[in-house]
Amino acid sequence: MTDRTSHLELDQHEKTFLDSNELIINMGPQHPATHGVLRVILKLDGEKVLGTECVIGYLHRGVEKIAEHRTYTMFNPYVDRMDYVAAVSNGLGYCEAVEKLLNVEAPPRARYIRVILTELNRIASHMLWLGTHALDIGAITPLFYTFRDREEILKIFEKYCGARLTTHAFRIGGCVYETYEGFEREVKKFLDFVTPKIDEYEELLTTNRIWVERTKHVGKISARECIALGVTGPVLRASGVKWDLRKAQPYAAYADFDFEIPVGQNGDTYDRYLVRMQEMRQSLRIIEQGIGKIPDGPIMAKIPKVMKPPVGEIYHSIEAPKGELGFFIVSDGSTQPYRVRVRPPSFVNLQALDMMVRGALVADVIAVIGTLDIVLGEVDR
Amino acid sequence: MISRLRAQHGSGIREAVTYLGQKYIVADSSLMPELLQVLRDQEEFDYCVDITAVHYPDREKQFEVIWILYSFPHNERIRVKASYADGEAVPSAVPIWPAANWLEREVYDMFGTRFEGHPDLKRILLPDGWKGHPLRKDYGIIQQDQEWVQINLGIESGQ
Amino acid sequence: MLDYITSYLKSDTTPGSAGNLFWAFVYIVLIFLGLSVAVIAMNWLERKILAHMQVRLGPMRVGPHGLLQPIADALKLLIKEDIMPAEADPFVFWIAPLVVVITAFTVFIVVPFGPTHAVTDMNIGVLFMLGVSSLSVLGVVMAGWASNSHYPLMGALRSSAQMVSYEIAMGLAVVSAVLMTSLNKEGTGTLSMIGIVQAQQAQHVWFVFKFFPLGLIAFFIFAVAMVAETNRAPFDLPEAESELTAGFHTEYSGFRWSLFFLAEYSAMIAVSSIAVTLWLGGWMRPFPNALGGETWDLVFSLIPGLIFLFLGAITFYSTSRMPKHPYFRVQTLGLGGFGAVLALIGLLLLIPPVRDRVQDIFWFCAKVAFSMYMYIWYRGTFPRYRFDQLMKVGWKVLLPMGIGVLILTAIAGVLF
Amino acid sequence: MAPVATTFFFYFLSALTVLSGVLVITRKNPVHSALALIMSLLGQAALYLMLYAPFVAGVQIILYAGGIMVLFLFVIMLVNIEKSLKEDQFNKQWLVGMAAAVALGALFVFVYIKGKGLFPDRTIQMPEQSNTQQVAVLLYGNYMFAFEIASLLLLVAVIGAVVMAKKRI
Repeated sequence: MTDRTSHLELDQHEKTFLDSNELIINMGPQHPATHGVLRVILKLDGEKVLGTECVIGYLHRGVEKIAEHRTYTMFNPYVDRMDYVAAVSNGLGYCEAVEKLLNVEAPPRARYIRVILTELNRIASHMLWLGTHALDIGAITPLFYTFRDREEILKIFEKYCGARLTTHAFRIGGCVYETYEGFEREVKKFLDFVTPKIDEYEELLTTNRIWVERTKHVGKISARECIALGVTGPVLRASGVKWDLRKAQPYAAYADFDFEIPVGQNGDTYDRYLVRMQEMRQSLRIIEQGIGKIPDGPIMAKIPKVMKPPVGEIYHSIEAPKGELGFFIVSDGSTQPYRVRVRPPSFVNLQALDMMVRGALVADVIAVIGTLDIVLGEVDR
Repeated sequence: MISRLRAQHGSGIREAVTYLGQKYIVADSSLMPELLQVLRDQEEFDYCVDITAVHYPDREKQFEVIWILYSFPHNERIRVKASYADGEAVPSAVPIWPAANWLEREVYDMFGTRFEGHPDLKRILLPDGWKGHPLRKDYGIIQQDQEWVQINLGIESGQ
Repeated sequence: MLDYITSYLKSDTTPGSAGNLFWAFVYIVLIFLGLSVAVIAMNWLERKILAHMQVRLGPMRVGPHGLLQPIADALKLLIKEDIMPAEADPFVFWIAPLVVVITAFTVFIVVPFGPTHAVTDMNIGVLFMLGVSSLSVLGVVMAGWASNSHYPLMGALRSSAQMVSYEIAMGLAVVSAVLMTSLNKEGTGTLSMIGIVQAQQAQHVWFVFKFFPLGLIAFFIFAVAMVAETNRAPFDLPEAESELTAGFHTEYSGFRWSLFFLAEYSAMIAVSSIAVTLWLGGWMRPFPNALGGETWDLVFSLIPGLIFLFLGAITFYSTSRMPKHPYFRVQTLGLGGFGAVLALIGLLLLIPPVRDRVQDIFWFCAKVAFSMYMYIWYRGTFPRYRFDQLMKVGWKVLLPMGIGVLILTAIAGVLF
Repeated sequence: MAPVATTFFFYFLSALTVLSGVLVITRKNPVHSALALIMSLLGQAALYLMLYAPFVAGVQIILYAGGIMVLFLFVIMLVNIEKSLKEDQFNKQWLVGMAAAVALGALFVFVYIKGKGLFPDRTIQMPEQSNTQQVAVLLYGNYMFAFEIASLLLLVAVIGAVVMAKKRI
């Protein structure tokens, strides 16, 4: 009996002496690497992560509530404020959803313009992701390179619709602006400009030993886990699922384009990086094709001045740079939507954070937050 | 597929319609966890895209909860709808799709529908102590929890 | 008194060895001033070079091409409010930056800028430098602990673990270089900094090329370890801003923070000068073997002056291209004055007596400057290591390599 | 090289060493104690320098002040300071402590009274070679065997540490 108790005491003594205590660290909402106002509560054992809890909602603006009190047209600019680094994609998703509800289709020229601008926006979004992700991991130079090159895309947007970030480029029924004089020439010039730049980023990082060590086998997630957690976009593709809404359920004019879906194998941070780099190249391909065969014709379908969609509901989703961006709209036949639900890719993808960082180190949490490519405006809406 | 489901669940499937090329099923609320389980296991809807709700204050069962599902093998989307009264518990889909976790929390946050069997049902976007569920139709657009704002932010009102 | 002062000029030892306190004091003041200027210049250069690597301009507003930016920053730091956290340990919080700065400056006592240009020549010179620079980790730990906050504490833990680990690999590399000094007829090696350079002079080789590639590997180990010792990218985990905001000096502000800044840069210069002394031939001019002889000696001794004249010419050229607008008058005058100063220094360096005394210092500083440039280059290119990877590199790569190089050097020394 | 103000420096450094030694045991905060210990060790290093043993001084700084004390601080920082502040500083073994102190004091007094007679009377030989080489010759020549035994002992300690740490995984 005495032996037993002394053993117990010894065990306890050892535990307090050798094991450091669990430490709870609060990362964010003001932290340089949480990309906005994400707050992550980390439970640590030394530097090892035992568990996380995300606290979100610091940027909640009630977008869905606002939608119920605005007409369909009035709500259009609001969607740009969700994923503000990929505003064009948001606009595309919303406009197409309402068009479907109205049962009209945008004319071919408008659809082509939409594809070109959306793909430019995808490149811009991936560039911003690359810069900030690399900065989190400690490489400061890519940030400046990507911001310099993203500027060229923003210039094209500015010339097209007057805004750089929250573009509001599309309207329900098509596009409101005709392409400007020299649009095609400038986009082509941009393609020639940016292709070597993407090679330049890859030169800096892809074979960089430290980059590889920091990203390989970090934040691994398998295809099964991705699907179970509803993770979409490049994260899903990096796990080996060849699924892209542009191919699976083509919208806009994507059915006319020839491009590949890059996939990874391991589902780690490095593969996600490679997938996104490849996606940028594929987007360049799409833009090149689109510029080559952009048809003539009207850019706006015939839609009523006062939009009153018939009673009914619609779910329409597009492949945003972050994943599946869905709009679920319920109409009660009035000028205002009865309910608008946004299915934000960042929100659902962020859910996987806890699974991906368990057992990793604090530095990996930063890498994984970066690789999930979340935008808090979209997470919180 | 619908006929298979009808055969299994009989009159529980009230409606199975295609509107604008999109399928949806209106099901009886009593069928709920089993129907979702069947959809995942037998019909291979392995991806839970979204869970949301719509508030119809005039109906007897005010809340229509909508599950949007997608099947990777069949490249097919389906919406499942069921109505619940205020205060009635909705069975949680977390055991079926882990993705439902945050989505259900958001529905709870915005509508106040409880999800039974959810591992950690609490507010997600609004602060924990907030009163009211903003996406209900009786919640005004500039309404806010004045008490919470005063206590936590120390200001009279944001509006 | 005057005799006491002038008597030293005829001797050919360091003031410390000659026991001449006056000149030792003069050297200390000169080194202190030179180091402060070097840190300020490094501040500007790093921002400028990094900016140009990243397709930006860097500081451009204060003075021509932002030349006065570091001075403006220093003034800003001096007049900034000095904040001490309420829960901090006041005494330790106060003394920590002092410890870091004092250790960073003390090591320069033994740095040989030339055969006689050092405050003193200790016969344990290298040991002294390693020992004193290892004390700076105490200041870091004290700063992190005294702040009484999570991030600084974690930063301090990381940096102390990192510095202690890399010191070992560093020491092994140093020992292999010291071993090379003993390869003369008498078999007497030395730890004295001046002695090490003289040994390279006597053996007609920079130690980095000795027993190729052994010297190169040892130099490589030291070059990696010295970056880790000074907490610079890619080993800047203690102050990784994306993880720990600013590491051990998160809670420091104003003047105290600037002391850490000063210490970091002078520590970088200090370890670079150890590397230069041990492997890159210290104050020796390049190509002592291939391009030997009186003529080449003369040519190389003219280079410092010519470089300064060249820099002055560039500055004058830029001055002539400044916009001719009244707004830019002050800037144009400043740039012109800077060019004039550079040209004057260049002319001064061409006078034979000055030339002979100063060219050693020039070559030494040029080599250190190259090493500092590498620091900036690393920072622009590399991502940051993770903590476990950092430890792995230290213990599983550098340490075995160091032991191997040491053993092989010893064998090679016996055989050849 | 003429020694400068030797007596003054000797007393100054000794006072520094002893005072910081006293601070080590009187400070309540363990971190302050550790810092005082570092001060004391540095004073000792300076005293070695005065004894013309620069190598030993350098090693003292590198190993004790730079290496071991950092690990000391490392461990102390992880300990809950507030708890240790409340604990009793001196434990109840004052009898043993007194005995030890008296014995040590008696030794000092004995040496002081007997004075020079205890040590062989000869002038200090200034070494021709540098100090480092002398240490090396002694360690790797005369006392080779003892040196190797010591290194073996350290190896055992290293293995012991590894075994203890390994248990956690």
